[in-house]
Amino acid sequence: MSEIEKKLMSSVDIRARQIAANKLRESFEKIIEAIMKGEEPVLVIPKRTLSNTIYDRERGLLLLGSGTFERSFLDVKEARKFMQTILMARIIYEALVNNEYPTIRDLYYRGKHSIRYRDHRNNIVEENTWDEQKESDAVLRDIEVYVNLLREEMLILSKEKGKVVGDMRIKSGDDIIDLSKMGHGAYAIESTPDLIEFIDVNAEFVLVVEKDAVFQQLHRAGFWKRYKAILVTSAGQPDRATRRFVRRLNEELKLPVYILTDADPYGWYIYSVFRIGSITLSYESERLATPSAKFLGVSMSDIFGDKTTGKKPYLTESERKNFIIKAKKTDIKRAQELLNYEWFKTEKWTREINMFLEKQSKLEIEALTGKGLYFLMDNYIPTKIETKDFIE
Amino acid sequence: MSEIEKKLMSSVDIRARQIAANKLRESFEKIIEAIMKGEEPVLVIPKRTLSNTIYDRERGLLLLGSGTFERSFLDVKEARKFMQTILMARIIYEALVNNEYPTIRDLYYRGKHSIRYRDHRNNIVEENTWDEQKESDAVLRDIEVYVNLLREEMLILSKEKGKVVGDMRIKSGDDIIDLSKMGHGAYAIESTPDLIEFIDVNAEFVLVVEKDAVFQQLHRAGFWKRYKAILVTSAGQPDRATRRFVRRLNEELKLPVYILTDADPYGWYIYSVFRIGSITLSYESERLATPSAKFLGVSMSDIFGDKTTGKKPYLTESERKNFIIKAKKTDIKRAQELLNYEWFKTEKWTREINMFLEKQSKLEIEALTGKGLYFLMDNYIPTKIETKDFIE
Amino acid sequence: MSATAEKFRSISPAEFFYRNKEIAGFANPARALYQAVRELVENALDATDAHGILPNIEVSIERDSVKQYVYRISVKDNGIGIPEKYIPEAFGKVLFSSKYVLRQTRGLFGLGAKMVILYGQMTVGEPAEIISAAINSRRIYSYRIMIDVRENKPIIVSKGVWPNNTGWHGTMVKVAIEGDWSRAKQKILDYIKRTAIVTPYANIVFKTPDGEIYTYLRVTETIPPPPRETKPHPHGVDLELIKTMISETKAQRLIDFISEEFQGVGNVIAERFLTKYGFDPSKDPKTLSKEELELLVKALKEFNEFRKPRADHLSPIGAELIKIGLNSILKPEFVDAVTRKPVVYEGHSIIVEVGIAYGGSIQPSEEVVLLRYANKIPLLYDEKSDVAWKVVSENIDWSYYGIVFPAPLAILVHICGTKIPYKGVGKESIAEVPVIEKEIEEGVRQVARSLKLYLARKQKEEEMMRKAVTIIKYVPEVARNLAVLSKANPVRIDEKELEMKIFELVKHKYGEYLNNISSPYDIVIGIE
Amino acid sequence: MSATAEKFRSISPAEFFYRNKEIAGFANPARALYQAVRELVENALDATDAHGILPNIEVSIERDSVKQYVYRISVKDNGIGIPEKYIPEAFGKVLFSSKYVLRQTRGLFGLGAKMVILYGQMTVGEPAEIISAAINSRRIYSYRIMIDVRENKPIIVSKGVWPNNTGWHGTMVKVAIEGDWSRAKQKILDYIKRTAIVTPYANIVFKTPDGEIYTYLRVTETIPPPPRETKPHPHGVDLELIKTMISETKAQRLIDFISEEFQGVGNVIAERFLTKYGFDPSKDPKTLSKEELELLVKALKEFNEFRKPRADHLSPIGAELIKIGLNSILKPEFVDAVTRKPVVYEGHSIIVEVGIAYGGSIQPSEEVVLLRYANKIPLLYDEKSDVAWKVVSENIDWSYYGIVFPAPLAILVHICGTKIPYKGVGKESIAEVPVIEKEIEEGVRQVARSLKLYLARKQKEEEMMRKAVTIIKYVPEVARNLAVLSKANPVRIDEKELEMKIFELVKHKYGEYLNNISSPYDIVIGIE
Repeated sequence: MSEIEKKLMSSVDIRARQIAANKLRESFEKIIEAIMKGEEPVLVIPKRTLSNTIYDRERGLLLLGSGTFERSFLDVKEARKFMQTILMARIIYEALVNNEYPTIRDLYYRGKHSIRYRDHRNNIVEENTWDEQKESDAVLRDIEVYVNLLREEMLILSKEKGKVVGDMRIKSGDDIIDLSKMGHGAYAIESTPDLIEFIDVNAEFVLVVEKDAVFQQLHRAGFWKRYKAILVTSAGQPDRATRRFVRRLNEELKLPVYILTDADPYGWYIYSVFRIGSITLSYESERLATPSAKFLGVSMSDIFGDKTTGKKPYLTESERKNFIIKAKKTDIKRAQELLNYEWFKTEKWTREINMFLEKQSKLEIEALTGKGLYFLMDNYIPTKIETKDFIE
Repeated sequence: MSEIEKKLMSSVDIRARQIAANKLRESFEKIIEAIMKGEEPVLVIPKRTLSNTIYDRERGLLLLGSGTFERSFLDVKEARKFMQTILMARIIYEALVNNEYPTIRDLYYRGKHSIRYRDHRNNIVEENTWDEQKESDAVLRDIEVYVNLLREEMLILSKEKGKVVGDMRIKSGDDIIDLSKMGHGAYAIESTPDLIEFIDVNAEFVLVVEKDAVFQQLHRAGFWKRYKAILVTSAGQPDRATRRFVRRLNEELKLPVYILTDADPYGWYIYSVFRIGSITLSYESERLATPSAKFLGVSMSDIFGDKTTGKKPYLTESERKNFIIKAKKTDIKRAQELLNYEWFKTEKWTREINMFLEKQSKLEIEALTGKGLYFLMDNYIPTKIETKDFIE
Repeated sequence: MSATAEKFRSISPAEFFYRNKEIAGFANPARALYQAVRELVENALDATDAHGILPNIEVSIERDSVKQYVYRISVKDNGIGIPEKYIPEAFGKVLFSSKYVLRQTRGLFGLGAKMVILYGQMTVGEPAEIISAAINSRRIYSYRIMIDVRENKPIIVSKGVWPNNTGWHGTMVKVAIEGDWSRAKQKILDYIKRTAIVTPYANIVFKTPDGEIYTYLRVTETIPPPPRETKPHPHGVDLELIKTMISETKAQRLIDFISEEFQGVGNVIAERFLTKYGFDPSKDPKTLSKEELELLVKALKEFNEFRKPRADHLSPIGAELIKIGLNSILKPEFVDAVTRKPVVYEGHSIIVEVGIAYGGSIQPSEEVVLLRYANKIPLLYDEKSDVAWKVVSENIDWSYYGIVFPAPLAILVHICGTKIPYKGVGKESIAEVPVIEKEIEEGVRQVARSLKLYLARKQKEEEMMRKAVTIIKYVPEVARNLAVLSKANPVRIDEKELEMKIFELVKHKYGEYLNNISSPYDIVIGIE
Repeated sequence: MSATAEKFRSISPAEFFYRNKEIAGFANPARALYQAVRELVENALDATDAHGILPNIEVSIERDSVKQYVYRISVKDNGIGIPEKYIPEAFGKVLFSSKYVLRQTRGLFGLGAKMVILYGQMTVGEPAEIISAAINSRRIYSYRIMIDVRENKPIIVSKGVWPNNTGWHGTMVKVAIEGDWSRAKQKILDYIKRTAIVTPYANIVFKTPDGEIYTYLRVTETIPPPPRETKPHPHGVDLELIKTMISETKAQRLIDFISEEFQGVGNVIAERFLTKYGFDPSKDPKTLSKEELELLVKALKEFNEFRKPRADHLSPIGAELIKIGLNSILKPEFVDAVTRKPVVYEGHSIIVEVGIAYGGSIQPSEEVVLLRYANKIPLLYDEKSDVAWKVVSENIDWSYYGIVFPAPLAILVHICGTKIPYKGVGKESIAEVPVIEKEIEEGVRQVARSLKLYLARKQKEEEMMRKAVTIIKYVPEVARNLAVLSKANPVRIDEKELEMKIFELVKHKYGEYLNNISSPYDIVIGIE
């Protein structure tokens, strides 16, 4: 590492690199030993399947079970994956040693090259070590669980879209940033939010908005000042850093977290990702999920009311008619899948999803700002929070 | 306007609302007058077509010509569009009067309702005022040129993805923000960058990176500190605010702007949007375009070298083989279209595009970070700028 | 090498068809039942309308109460009847018929009734029963006959005679055969229905084995002119025909032979013809050498000054009757038909008729519904190999005529002539003879153009009304929004007033098509 | 009402077919040329292989130098010849033939040669020339004949006799007809080629009007056993046939009639049969009543203890010959064939044979290449309406047999029997008779299974090698990366050593298939 590089880099990063590189090398040492002893080289990797995912009801977290699978180089079906796993391990190891911050796309490019060989019919064939990024992404996930290190711990960066504003000060790198002094703009959350230090905060809750444009309207109209909120947007499907940042706001600052999404299975899924994480990536859940996050809306009963509870809808008959979008087949299918998830098996969620399946209708948050920005800001959101009209 | 609303809102906004509302109302007054006099109601709107777009070579800008078209309510082909235009004008007018910050999606929802009528075969039919947002977006653009106000001037917000870091202080709203103190995070640019005030700056150029992940890597590795740069990302296709922000950095602070994108027609198109704007939205160009922006790379000659100039490629034979992606038909088509654009009719661009058409290959920036982050940061970018190896 | 001697012998035509019943359409019980009904109904129609009699046809099929595979078919007509002396041979001798003359009849091979009886004899073994009285006959004759297959001659099992007190004339045939009603039903019902389409002047009653009765009542008394016998036309004779004609003619000079024995040839034309080709007009035709005969045939085919063949020996249905038939059975929205000029195919005149029916009760379908007829016989099998199918499905680009499938379109094609180029003895499809293909195509184009015009006219009227509605439906919406934009104006303008003013403008432009519309709310029901 | 009297008359079979030449396949000059070649070649083959003679057939078509539409077809065989007294009628009288016995021959209708001569007479008018010598005949006879159409009898134009010094036997027929070689050429060449496939024991030489000569030489001396005459089998007789048999039998007791006149019935079986159905065995069959006859027919069809029909009167090609034929003409990678057990169709035995050929020189195609034969005759027209087409295109799911189209697959289907259910007189397609459909399907499945096994075996061997390669190709890549990961270890491990160790492991597992591979670089060419 040159002196200039050292100056530009924080000492935390340097320490993290050493730990990760050592752990990686040790994990693959046993494969080399097996080969030298003439034994079959086998990677024993924790299973990332649904059946090996455990929902820890108490902590509200998805955890990886104790199940493992074996990836042997001598197994025809696994040989290619074995090769890719070793290749990926080597690339990450080299990046750590060379002080780089690769993205997953970089890893893909670094590993992609082609093998020319003679096939069983004697034709000359070219095969790429991997063709598409989803192949390299899959072995990266295998390495995360095999080595038991998250990608951030291996200094792998990703594209980040999350933004935040609110009455709060944080320290990132060597800088102290006042999130209440962002003007009309906002603070874009970094890739490694664990390195953020919370200095002080003056807020009562966190509101996470799925859509960036709604975030901007609320920010511009002064929502966070008026209601003492930390306002976050994930700008769509939340990335890992936004999830980790929200989790830390909740866990360390004890702020309740409310999530506002479209009223459709995709919106619920975004909520579910914040709260639980993805089933196939359950190994991340322990650090990225916010188990106590609440689904503020838009809920089906906000649209249609609920006769059993006597709740009145927020929309008139004719607003419903114009704003509602007919559910697609994929929506219906996803909703039916959600019904099978443990954490959706509560009374409120079952009622919500079944109402969707019955009405086969969905709604965007913009339908509410369409109705009026101040309706959303001063009526809908405060009423929902005050009357605890949310789903957990 | 309530006292609280006033408190939360800046006085600039209030002034802008009044100007816009008056201009809107006046523009449609003549239609009402015509009707009351028994004359055919006709909107005379500047044409947004290619043929009415003029490339001002001197200023390097796309400008709307003097051509107009007539949208008469009594013309069967135009009746629906006429109705939609009036409808959209009313919605924007009401939003201005009611102190709202609608997004274009909000406008869509606010105007969407259905008309039930009996058709010529006596069937009862329902028709929506508009079905899809692209319809309401189109009439919004008509109104922008008809009233001669950009959407931002009518306080319409949009989703914003642009981020910035660098040694620079700005004022937005009532806050002063130090863009060199963003830690590992970044400043997310607001929707109305015209309201930003530049306080002071200590930088020599602006580097705009198409991809967010590359932006993060360069930021993290300290690129802007080391090379005295303002680092901006558009995170893909640039939005209006990012374009306007970059334009102001260039125009007001006299900083040269370099754009770094993928080496493909889509990347060139992103550069073209920064530099010129889109043909069909030429009316924006006058304020959003940065005519002196330079295409830093990745260029075809960076990949393949150039025998005519003796330039050596930045990639080895085998790197090319693995990193290059075969161009798709749509790429080829887009490249051929670009050849027709006035501002691409320079020697360097013609050579660049023809080299692409010959090689039928494209490359992502990640191929360079894949090769090594410090190669990109300390070799590729500085060399390109120093040797003026860019295209204008 | 085990070369064995061969035994040679001759077989009768009856035995030939007995051994090869499939080629006459009697391949299996279902097909045989259909074929039998067809042969007998066609004979019945030939005995009536071909002689100017308005047909009354009764068809009945009964299932034997014990032997479920046995069906008794009976077909009764009010035709000219059969002279007593011919009855046994007409039904008991294969290749004996009244149809071996140059005249258009439905049956042409003279095989039909005999094949039914032969098949019945093979499968059930009961004699066929024939009751007939010729016109003005004082007696009604009844025969029960079978066929001696070896000798090809009738066996008369019994015979009866009654006085004809009511002046009845006609024929009734009753035959028992092995059949399969459930599999033949649809085809037989189709056959009867399609027959009714081209004989709207007939009463047809059909009793099925299930006890249902289908009745098609006469809807017109017009009957096409009956066909007449004719002489061959010079175009398309062959060497063998010329030899036969010469051997039978009474003419002693070539010029008389040419002008008397052929259709469309007068004395002047005959002379010009013979001179042109260097024949001696006074030569005795019976003395022509082989070479001269060959030359004569070639010349007759080539010479283009003969008159076109007359059509008076043919009996087309006629465009009017086709339209009546299509209207009464298909109940379409539009119908048209055309009878083409006669053309010559191998020395025989042929007339093609084409009908078209569109919309109304016709169900839209992916393909043209094709109703094929030859000499008024509906053709139901082998549709796809028929020349008419080729024309409607390949030669014609329907989109040119404004038709986009699925469409409710039926095309009727009728070919009549003394000689029809069937593809097989089953008489189910017409071969792709160029001259016929061209006639059908021209005919279809003619009626299709007529449909195109009709559709275009109808469309124009709708179009104007559509345009007006397109504008009026937006009037309240436009008025409402403009009213909001005018709110801040010094003089606020009322929404209703604006609405009225705008509507006046539209009325001014599309006035003539808006009779019943006096307010935008005659069009707009609600805005929600 | 203009009721006209009808004229009745009888026509001869010759006149019937003269009037209806289309139904015998003589629809136009191109088709007629093809049909004529076929009819004459089939007669030639019937005169040779059906009698155990290895055929030498010479076919020639010449174009007339003046009249371009006239073709002279000549077919010469080395068959048994025709006894002198039968020559005129065999070629000059329709429905006169040696083929009206229960024996499988190619021609069955006895129409072929006569239709050729009739068509020639209509279109060209030259007499046909026949030269023939029967086996052991001391003389060779030559006739030039025409046909009297009205009377259906031969006209002998001239006659010649020569001494037969060389002991030649056989027949040569030469006819002039109107034809169209350019449009018929492809079909005729196809016909000859397909004939050669099923007669690999024949020499066939064909001279075209263009002067080309196609020669198919004999590739085997094996000839299928010639067909023999036979009696009818009790299953599937009809009432008419029983009556004829009774009228002709010499048996005076029912038991003798049953056991002597039928195939597959001995005395014991006959008695058990008659007892079971309550017939008196000693009753004179000629005294049976109508009802008893009906009962007898039903019983004969129903009784299931008769022996299965013998196949010895049929002459299947035989699986071996089919394989030889397919191999020699198509040159495939795989071939198999099967001759099915005989079945009964309407009292006649039928044998189905199926051959399969795959790969090699066969071009992959979207559909099965279907080679259809009936009594060794190739069928070329109307393929899509043939029962064999239905079987290969609808009934069989080829993917089950591992065939995915486009595939290089040919299926040969041969049906032989004394009676073939053709769809038309043109003898171009076989009707969908269930028993035949089933036989074809079973046959196709049998040979398809055989192909499936072949393909599976071939695949297995490839599979093991494929697996080994799948692993070995990654060995250098894996070794290289592991070496990097071991860099920081106390003992650094060499890349080449790792590579060798890993390869040893793979060799241990797939050793037997890796004879020629001693290093990963026998597989891996490069990593770039």
